[in-house]
Order: sequence, then C-alpha cells, then structure tokens
Amino acid sequence: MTFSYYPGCTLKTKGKDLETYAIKSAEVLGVTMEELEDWQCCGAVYPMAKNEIATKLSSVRALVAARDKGQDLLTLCSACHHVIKRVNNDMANDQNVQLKANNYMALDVPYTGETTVIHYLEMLRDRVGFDNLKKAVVNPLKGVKIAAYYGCMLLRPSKTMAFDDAENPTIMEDFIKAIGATPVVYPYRNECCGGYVAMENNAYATKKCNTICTSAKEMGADMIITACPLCMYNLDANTTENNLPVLYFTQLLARALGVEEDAQ
Amino acid sequence: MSHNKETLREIVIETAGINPRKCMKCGKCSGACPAYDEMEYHPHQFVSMVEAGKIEELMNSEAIYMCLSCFACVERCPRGVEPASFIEAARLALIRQSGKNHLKAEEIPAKLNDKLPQQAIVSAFRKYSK
Amino acid sequence: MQEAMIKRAKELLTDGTVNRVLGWQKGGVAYDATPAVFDSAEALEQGFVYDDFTAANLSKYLVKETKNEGKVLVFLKPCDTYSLNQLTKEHRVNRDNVYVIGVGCDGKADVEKLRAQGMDGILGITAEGDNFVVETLYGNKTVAKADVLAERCVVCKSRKLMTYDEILGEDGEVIDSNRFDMVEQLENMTSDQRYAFWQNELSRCIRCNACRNVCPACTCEKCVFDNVNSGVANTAAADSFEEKLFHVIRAFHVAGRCTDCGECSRVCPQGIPLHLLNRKFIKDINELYGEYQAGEDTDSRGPLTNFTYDDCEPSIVHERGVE
Amino acid sequence: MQVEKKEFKPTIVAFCCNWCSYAGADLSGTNRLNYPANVKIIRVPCSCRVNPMFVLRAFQRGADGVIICGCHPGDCHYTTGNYYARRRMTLLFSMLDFLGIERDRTRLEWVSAAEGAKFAATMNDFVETVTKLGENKRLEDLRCKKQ
Amino acid sequence: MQRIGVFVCWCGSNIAGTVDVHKVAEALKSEPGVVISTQYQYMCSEAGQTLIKDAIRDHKLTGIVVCSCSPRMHEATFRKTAAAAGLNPYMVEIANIREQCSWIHKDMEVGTEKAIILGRAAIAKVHLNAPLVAGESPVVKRALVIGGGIAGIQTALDIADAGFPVDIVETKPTIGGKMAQIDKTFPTLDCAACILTPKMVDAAQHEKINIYAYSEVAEVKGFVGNFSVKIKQKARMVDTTKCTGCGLCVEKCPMKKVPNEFNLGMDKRSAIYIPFAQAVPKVATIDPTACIKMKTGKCGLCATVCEAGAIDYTQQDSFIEEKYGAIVVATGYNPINLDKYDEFAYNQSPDVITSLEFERLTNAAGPTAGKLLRPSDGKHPHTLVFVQCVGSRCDVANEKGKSYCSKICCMYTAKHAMLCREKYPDTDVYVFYIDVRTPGKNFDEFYRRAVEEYGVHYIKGMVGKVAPQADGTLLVQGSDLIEGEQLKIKADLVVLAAAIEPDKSARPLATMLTASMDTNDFFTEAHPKLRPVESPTAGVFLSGCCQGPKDIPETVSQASGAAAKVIGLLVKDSLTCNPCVAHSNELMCNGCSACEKVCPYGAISYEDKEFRMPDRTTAIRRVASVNPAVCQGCGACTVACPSGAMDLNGFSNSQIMAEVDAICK
Repeated sequence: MTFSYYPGCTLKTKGKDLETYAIKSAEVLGVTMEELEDWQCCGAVYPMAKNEIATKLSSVRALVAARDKGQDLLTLCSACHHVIKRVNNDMANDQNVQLKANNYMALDVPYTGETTVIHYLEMLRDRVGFDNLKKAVVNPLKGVKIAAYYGCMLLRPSKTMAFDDAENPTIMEDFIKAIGATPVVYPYRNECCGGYVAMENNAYATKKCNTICTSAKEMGADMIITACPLCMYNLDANTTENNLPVLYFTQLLARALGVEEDAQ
Repeated sequence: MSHNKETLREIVIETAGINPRKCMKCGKCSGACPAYDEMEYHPHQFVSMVEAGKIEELMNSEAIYMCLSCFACVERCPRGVEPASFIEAARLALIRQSGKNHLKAEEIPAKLNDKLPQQAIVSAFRKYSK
Repeated sequence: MQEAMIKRAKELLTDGTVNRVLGWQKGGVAYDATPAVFDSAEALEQGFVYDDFTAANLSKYLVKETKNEGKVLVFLKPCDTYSLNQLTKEHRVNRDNVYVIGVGCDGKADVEKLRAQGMDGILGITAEGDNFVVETLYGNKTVAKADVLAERCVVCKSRKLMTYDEILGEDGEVIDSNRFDMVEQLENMTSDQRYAFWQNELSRCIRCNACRNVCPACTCEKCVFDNVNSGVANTAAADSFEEKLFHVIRAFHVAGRCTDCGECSRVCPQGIPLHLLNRKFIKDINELYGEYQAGEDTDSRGPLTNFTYDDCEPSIVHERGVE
Repeated sequence: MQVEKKEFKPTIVAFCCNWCSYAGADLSGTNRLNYPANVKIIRVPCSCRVNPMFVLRAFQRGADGVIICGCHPGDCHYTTGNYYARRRMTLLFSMLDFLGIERDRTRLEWVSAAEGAKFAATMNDFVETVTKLGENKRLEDLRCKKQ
Repeated sequence: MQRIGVFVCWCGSNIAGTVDVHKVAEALKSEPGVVISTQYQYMCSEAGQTLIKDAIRDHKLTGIVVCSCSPRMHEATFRKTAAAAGLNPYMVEIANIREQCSWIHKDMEVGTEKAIILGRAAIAKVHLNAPLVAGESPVVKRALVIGGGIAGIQTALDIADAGFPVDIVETKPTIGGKMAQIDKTFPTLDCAACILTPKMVDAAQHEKINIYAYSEVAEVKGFVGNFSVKIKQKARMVDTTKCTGCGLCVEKCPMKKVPNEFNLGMDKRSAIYIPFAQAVPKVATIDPTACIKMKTGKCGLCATVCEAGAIDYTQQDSFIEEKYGAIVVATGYNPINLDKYDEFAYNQSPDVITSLEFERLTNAAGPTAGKLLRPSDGKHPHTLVFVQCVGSRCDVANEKGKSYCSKICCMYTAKHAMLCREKYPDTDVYVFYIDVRTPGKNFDEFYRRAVEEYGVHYIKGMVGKVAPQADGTLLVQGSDLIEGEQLKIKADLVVLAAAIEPDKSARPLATMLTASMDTNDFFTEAHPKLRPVESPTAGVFLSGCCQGPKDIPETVSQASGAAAKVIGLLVKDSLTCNPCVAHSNELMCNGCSACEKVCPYGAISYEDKEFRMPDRTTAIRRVASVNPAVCQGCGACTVACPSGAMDLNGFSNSQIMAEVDAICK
C-alpha cells in the first residue's frame, strides 16, 4: 500500500514526533508513505471566505501532485487534513473556486477534486483495518486508560470531512482498543481546546484546556492522545488543572508495534 | 453613510456565501459555542447583526478575535447558516483594509516560546493578517 | 469464416434446432450482399455469403421472420445484437424463436469509399489479407481495407456481442470510441453554420424511405407517416408538414431506442449523414440523464420512459454550446 | 391603403396543462394582467400530452415561438406527467438548436394555478424575445435549399 | 361533415367591452361546417341556454362552439345544455374569449381579431370531436384500512357503522398504534388507554370489521371501486383461533431478555409475548429471532404449557386475496432516529431519552410502573431538561433533520413538563424552545398553565451540547436568548422532542397504490384545502399522520372525514368514468410497452390477440389495452407511443393539430 504523503510545516519541526512514529509504524504495517516533492505549507487555516482563491492554491498543488502520481493523498496533521480536504471539496463542488484555481494554475489537465484525501487514522481504519492492526500489535498497552482528544479539525464540518460521527466519534477509541488499551469516553473530546488563541491569549486557552483535561481525568483517563500538534502543545503547555500526559497517537502506535525505540 | 453600510453588508454576505435570512433564531449556535463567555457579540447575534447591516459594530468588536473557528456552530446549525463564516467575513472586512491587521509581524517574537508549533504562527497570520 | 458459418448452419438445420437461416446472399454486383432466408443446405451452399460487404443488420428482419413457424437461425454482428436486444425489450421479436450465432466483426467496407479512391467500373473484389484486390473495367487495383472501412465502423462503439446462443470467431470489447466527435463539431459551430449544414444535407432528401425501411427501430405496424389520422401523413403535397420534418420526427421517434447501428446513413442514396441526428439524441441523453446504450439489455427503462425528480430543465439548451 | 411597413407581430402558440397553467392563464385574465394578443393558448390535460410533433407542426405552419406550460415539478395533477414532458422537451429543444433553429423560439415554463402574474410576465417576456428574433423561416426552409 | 353552431357570449360588457361580438359571430359564420353563428348577452343564462338548445334542434347541429368564459367555468354547464337538447355532451367546445382574451386586451380591434382566431381553433377541433359515452364500473362494497392506530380504528368504525364491511391490516401483533403507548393526552389530560382501549374493543367486536393483525399489504391491483389486494399474514407460530390470551406461555418462556419494543427497549419481554394487557387481538406471538425453539429446535416449553394447543412452530406466512372498493391509508408516524444528534448525547447516556420514551416512563403500565425513574440508575431525577424541535424545522439541505414542524411536540412537552411538576413538586423542569406553537382549542391556555401554575421554566433558546458527567449528571449547555447568556444546567434527565416522520412502510405502499407522496414521504392530498382526506389517486383516502403531522383530535377528525368519503363511494352501485381517456388502436399497436412504462395509474395492460391480416393469414400480436375506469386521461402514453396507436379521447392528435393549424394560419 503506497500513498502520497503530505507532512505539513509543523511535522518537520516542532511536531517531528508525530511523523517519525507514523512512518516507522507504517512500515511495520506494510504502508509506504511517499512524501510529495516540493510541498508547500497548506496555510494551517481553511479560508472560509467564498472569495479566497490564492490561499487555497498550495493545497491544490498537493492534490494535483498526488493525482498525477495516481495515489491517494495521506495526511497526518489534523490542520493539514482539514484544509486539504475542504479545498478538495471546493475543487469538486464550488464552480467558482474550481474555475479560478484552474485558470490560475494553468494545468495540463484541469483539476476537479479527483484525489482522495485520507487521514492516517482513516488509513488505519479503512485500508489496514483495526483488526489487522490488532494482529500486528506485539506490545499491547494493557490496562492503560486513554482519553482520545479529537478536537475540531478532523470532525467538523462533518458534511465535508466525513471522518466520523462529529458528535459521537469512535475511530480513536477503536484505535485505542486495537492497540490493547482501554478508551475513556468523555464529553469534551470534540470540543475546541482554543488552539488558535494559544499564542495571544493564554488565559483563555487555559480555560478551554482545563475543561478538557478535568473532564478526561474525572472519567478516569491516564493520558490523552491527539493527532494535532497545536492541540498537543496547547493541552500540554496551557493546562493548569488536572494535567494529564498528552501524546501523539502515533507514538502509542509505535509503542504497541514495538518500534517506539527505533523511531528515536 | 447608509450606502456604505449597505455595501459593507453586501460584502460580508458575499464573502460568507450564506444567506443570513435562513436563520430561524433558535440560538443553537450560541448554545453550542465554547467561546460564548469571551465574546461581546455571540454567534446568533453575528447572523442577525449582519442581516441588520450592523457590520461596523462587529468589525470594531473584540468578539471577532474570540471565535475559535471550531465550527461547532456550523456543525449544529439546523438551517445551514454557519455563523463562523459571518465572523470570518466580518474579520476579513476589517483586516483586508490596509493597516488593519490584527497581528503584526513585529509583535510575533515576543509571543514565541520554544515549544510553540509553526502551525500556531502560520494560522495566526492567516486568520489575523492580510 | 463464411465456410464455418455455412457448416454450422447446416448442422443446425440437420439436427432440427432451426428450420431456416437468415443471412446474406450475393447480390448482382460484387459489393452488394442482401439479406436472405435459406431453408436448405443446398440453398446455403449456393447463395450464402459472408464477407467485408455483408453490412446489413439482420435484426429487423426477425420481426417478420419470427412470426413464422419454427426457430430461425440468424447471424448477427456485434452492433446487430444491440438491435435484437432492443427489439426483444419492445416485444417485437420473440427471442425464444431465434437462434443467434454471434459473429465477430472487424468492420465492413464502404463501396462509396472505394469509389472515392477512383475505382469505377468495379467488376469484382477479392480480399487478400489486409487488402482488397479490386477488379475493374480498367484493370486490377489494390487498396488497404482500413482505407475503405465504413465510417460507422471507423468509430465503432462496440465489438462485444450483447446476445447470442453461440459465437463463431472471437467476441470483442465495448470500445471507448469517438463516435460523437462529428456531433460535437456541429455543436461547436454557430447556429447559422449548423443551419446551413443541415439545410444543405436535408434538402437532398428524395423521400425514398430507405432509412425508415432499414431502421431496426422503425418496425411500427403502421408508420405514422403512412397513417392519415396521425396528422403527419401527407405524401402528396411537397411542402407538407411531413416532408419538411420527416427526419426530425423520425429521429425523435427512435430517440432513446436507437442503438446507433448506422444503417440509416448506410442505405441513404443521397449520402445524408442521418445518423448524426440520432447520435445527437444519444449524446444528449448520455450527458443529461446518464450513460445509456439502447440494446445493452432487454429490461431497463429507456431514457424517455423514465425520469428523475431533479432532471435538468430544457433551458439547459441555452447553457450549452455556441449560440 | 397602408403603406408603412407593418410592425412584426409573432405568432405564439402556448400549450397549457388544464390543471395548473391553463388556470394560471385564466387567473392572469381575472386579475386583468396584460400580455400580447399574439399568444394563443391550446388547452391540453397535462404537459405530458404535448407531442413534440405538435411543436414542430406549429413551427411548420408559421408559428414564430412555441411555449409549453405545466404544473411545477412535484405538483403534477397526474403525479409524473411533467417529468416526462421535461425530458421530451429538453431533447426536442436541443435537437432544434442542433438543426440551427434559434433556441429562443422554444420554452418550457412551470406555472401554477396561483401564478397569474407569472403567466403574464412569462408571456410578455417570451413575446419580446421572439419579436426580436423576427419571423421564423428556418424550420420551414429546412429542406428548401436550391440545389 | 359536421353541422356546427357557434354561440358568442357578451358576458355583459366583460367580453363585449373589448371584443366586437357581432363581428366575431359574423366572421365565424363563414368557417367550414358552421350552419349558424350568433351572439347573446349571457349564454350561460336560462335564456342563453334555451337559445343553444333551440339551435341544436332547429339546425340539426352535430357540434357546438361556445365563445365565452373559461371552460373551467362553464364547460360543464354547456355540456349539460347540449345533452338536454339531445346532443352528445362531448360535442361541445369552448373558445375562451374572456379570461384569455377580453380581460387581458384593451384594444377592441386586437381583442376581436384574437377572439375570431380562438373561435376558429375551437371550430377546427369540434370538427374532429366524436361523441363519447361515459362508461360505468361497479363498486365492490368493502373497504380496506391500512394501519390500525387511532386513525385506522376510527375510520374503520365509522365505515362499519354505516353498514359496509371493513378490513384493517396492521403490521404489529396488535392494533392500537402510538396512542396505546401514550400516557395522558393534551390538553384534557385524560388517560390515553382509557379512551383508546374501548375503541379497540369496539373494532374487534364489530360484526362488519375484520382485523388482520401482524399482517402487511403485499400487492395492490385494480382501481377505484375495484381494488384487488393481496395481504400477507405473517406467521405468529400461534393459532389465533385457539389462543385464549391467558399468558401462561409468556410467563413460562425461558427467553426473557428480548428488548421490549412496546416500551421502546427500556425493559425486556419474553420470546413469546403479548405486547400489552389490552392488546387486540389478545393472542400471543412468537418472535422467531429470539425463540430458542425456533433457533435451536430445543425448548418447546410454551407448547407444553399451552392448554389450548395453540402453539404451532411450523406455521408459515400465508396470503389472502380480497376485493375492495376503497382503500384508506393510515400508516402513521414514528419519531426519527436520533443517532445523528449526539450533541445531545442520546447514544452516550441512557438518561437522555425521547419524548415517547418519557411517555412509557410515566405510564403506569410502563417499565417503571409509572414512577419517574432515571433509566441509568433507577433514581428519582430532580432536574429535567426538555429540548424541543430536535430534528424538526431544519433546512431542506440538512441531511439529519426534517424541514417541517412536527406540530405535536410543543403540546406534549408542555404536558410532560406539567405532569412532572404536578406529580413531583421537588423537580426543576426546564424547557428549551425556539417558538411555542399552540394553535388549537385550549392549547395555549394549557401551555400557560404549565408556566404560570406549575412553574415550568421556559427558556427561549436551544441546547447546544449535553455533556454526561463523571457523577452521572448531564451538563446541559444552552443559550438563553432573552437573558443573553449561555446556561449550564446540571440535569438528571434530558428529554428530546424528536421530529416525527412517516412510517417506513408508507413509501412502498404508495408505490403499490400509485398514490403520490411529497419529498418527506407524507402522502399528498388531492387538494390541500378542499380535498384534504383524499389522495389524487381515485379510491385511495388518507387518515392521520401519513398525510402530515397531527395530534389525536385532528387525526380522529380526518379519520372520520376519510370514512365519510369512503361511505360516499361505497353507497354507489357503480361509478361514472371520465370518457376522455386514452385508447389504443390495436391495428397499429406494436405492443412495445412504452405506454405502459409511463402510465402513472397502471391502466395499460397487454394481451395477445389474433388478427386477420390483409393477406388472409392470421397473426397473433401483443397489443395494449387501456382500462377506461383506471385511466385518468393525462396523455403521457400518447406521446410515448411511437406508432401513434395510442390516442386520447377529447384531446386527440388530430384535434390538437387542427387547433395548431387554425391558430397558425
């Protein structure tokens, strides 16, 4: 199984761990992640305004590159996944964006949203299969109670993201079960951590983070996992009450697959 | 002035790409919003104020920087109104004017720490500057 | 191939599977083969022919032929099998009364193209590999088969047999053909250019009815053009309604049912590209209502006896093509 | 004796379904909403009763424009008739366009029994459009090219 | 050649004001076949009609054209006039020179010219008219009611009381429907069971009513007055003629862990069960998916204990065919599935329930014997939050919800809130609402009582999130739009007023009945104002929520209305058919089935017919034939027919073309 892989800015710097563990684990699972050449930053924020075109072009380039390789486009960072998937949806359904972006890029073959954008977690669920993942686990994380933190980007708006039930997702809980640990369901796993204001307004972000961590802890969690570098940073740095260890889900994956050390 | 007000209203509605008249004023957006207590105007008010043409009030309100863009209001709105899109449109109406950037490059270094991910800086620029 | 066909036909006649054979027989000239019914081994030996000029679609003849006693053997080329399916769907042919031998087809030759290559006074034609050796009043000439392939075969849509009881030769595949190119060319013209094109073509029509008589979709018990009560039959007055719009009405009557076999254009003595009218309907149907190939099956609903709630409005005509 | 050139008044045939559009036309009369006298209405039970042959016949006999009006999709008195009409007319109009007949000479509109104003407005607009196109010679001359 | 009379009406000055009626009459006089052309002030008046009648007799007219108002106005009048004078009523054509001429034109010359052309077109048409005779079809004096809820029961009782036999087909093991699950009814608060069960018993005991419970409609053929319906009786594995409903089998059944659908899964039932104590028919049913005997072949305890010997594990589905003159649809509603609304945590906490579940929780015969207890821990809840409009009033593009208002939720929520406060004064009850809609007799008063006398907290706003807490409470986060704040209420129980939708069986049933539905799968009425209990398909009537959301009194009204319409149909011995129907010319028919495919009524069938051919041979051909009693005369088939064999009486190809020619001349 080979995918075009889009890493995004953070995974090459502060979010390295998310990527290293992911690539190492993918190898174990027989998945090859071919990093796109010359990828550009997706911008980290999906431009909601109907009249924004230029800010969507870097995503289109990544989508076109994957299409030209005849591969699905694999993402890992929640924000990149969100931006690229929504831009892809625009390219398929918004005639204005489609027309202007194609005019601007002057491609040999116009792009109309043909590429499938797939998040690493979706890849585990839909391509590898959690049952197969379970079989590949050599180091089941027995007894560890893990709270999945989904955040906003992967789930909403569900009509476009089509990732999971936005109000009652199960993909990360199923992942946790597959690696042998016990999922802890808590109500704020899909509520915003305040990532966007983390830089400007710590106090505000702290309120949000505390709600999430407190809720997870009250429900009995030992740790929190996430797929987003910004959530990771925010929950880690800005929580002041009921702190819990926050890890990338890929690190636990690597741990369960017995390749955590190799990745370091 | 009234012409200006009307034009602004049109710009915001066009940018958001949403008809504010679809709103049935149920308030579910404001029931869902995790930033409610931080905001001067709340999601449902954004919709009704855009409809009423009170764009300048929104542009001048700190509320436009308090929205977390978490899309909870978008997800849960029964009428497909997307209050977050109006907030973004009001913000853009402001920062697209020259010199109205909310975040200026020179302010950045002071806000950095060694753990802060790139994503935070990139997104802040995207959201708050042009 | 011809030998194999005769051999198999004889066997089926002998073992009583069928009591007659619908095929082609040699006509007066070398390039002319006409549909014929053979009821004995002798008749087959004498007259049955299958070569590069046996172009006629035999499906239509089954409408009449299946009304008679016993089973009839018919040889069908891939495009003819589409017609048979469509006729079966419309209950015009009782499939149970037919034994179909599907024959592979690499396309048929068009004598007009031979003539266009300067071959007049044709006396005989022999196929030799990829070439024809043409015996003419002015001596023998050789021409590549590919150069005289009938237009409809150049843009052949399918070499796959849709229905058969057995196959002689090889079954082919549905082809991603460019048969709509000419329609598209016309669509891209201006309205004036298109009008000029059609006025030029249709003005040549002599109303010989050959197109209607050969068309496998035109099997009506009584054609509207022959029915005084239909409001369109009026063969006397030259400027009558029917005269003007014969081809348009006919095209609409077969819309959604036409399998694009191309017989209409093949038999037109005036060389009018009538198939373009049918293809325009097929192209529109494909684009507006989803791909549909008449004769692909025997039970689906045709596009004109079907609809969806969100079909496009006719105003879409304004949004497409060139004014 | 009239000497000045007569203003072109197109002949328009309107096929209206009995249940919605014909009633809509009646309503525009009841409300005294004007539309040009060029429009002559033929009552049919349903838009699906309109045979493409009728449209062609009208053009051939000298009509300059033909409009078909039916119930809005979903409102057909016979449940599904207008859906068939929509497909038939779409293909017919496209064919006429393909033959080089001006596409503005044909139209299909959904007019409900309550839409008297829409009926009048539609007819006014259609007459104006067809008037601009001038006399319809094309269908009549389709087979009249001098060889 | 026809002998045609033309009659131009002045309609006072309505026509004569802008149309020179004398000139019109004069001009039409010279049309071919016209033997008399005259005008009169009011053709529809007694004197005007006499004028027409006299002319028909005096001039031996074979057809008449009346130039007057719209045929939608007086076509029927003039047809009767013609018939009175011995002329076939279908030899009348109307030229609409009022609504479509005089009233829209101001210029006399323009109006007159157009009126003449319209007259000519009518004359051209009437030349081709043929006398038509309306056929008759007999009426089977028996009605079918599909659905055995309060709507179906009421309809059946009313029809039966008028003396006609009625069959009720109910898919569940018992009749009673949703009303049987409801505790109290608004706004009177009388007990639902107390008013429903007597009606169920009445239906069961009525000599004219036959109940097919645990049955479904499998096939519908035929047409108004003469439907033929195949009913599937699902195998109960219990002989209903022997079962006494003693309940011993239910008691002894070892499989007791089946979610009880009557209590919406909030408690368990046994594999053999009687849905509730007042079930009609009160007989047991074996659930084959749960029964140990059915699944493994072992057990058979119920058969052992049954003294009546009613248990029969070999029972198969059986089919009954019956003829009916009329069919009433009463398939009812269901609350929508709330899986897509987990912001309210319906799937995450057992203490988030639907309003119908709340009904069972407060019902004395429910899983808690009427005590209001939390499903999670069986404790008494102190704070309750009701959320209205869950899945109602959504944008049409919204994939989760319904675009319509479900209509009954405001009132039942007020009822729930009020009853809760009345029975348990220690509770705090909050209702989040978008609007409170209470149109109905004593409805608003009822709602006001809930607020004013019972102290229910009504909050204008909507809940955005329900967060189940570690301590078992539910943190309800919602907006209070009046106060301008976001509330966070720690609740013990959250009740969702889920939108209601038509029962899933309605869509396939509509297809069988060729009855139309709207985009929400509610049946469409023949006219939204004037024929609200009839389907556009003749002989099919609508009762209850299958046509749109409604409460019990409205449902019962509609049920009786539908019954009245059915009775009006069944008292007739035969029905007059519309003669303007399609017919197929067998000599031209190809038998291709195109017409059959587009016919919305299933009026066309095929037969193999023997024909003498011109060459004196015979041939058997497949030809279409139209059932004139079923055909409604839309004409879809006439255009689908490639050979023109199919034509429509009154609107034939040649008639319409004649009109076209006359107009374009």
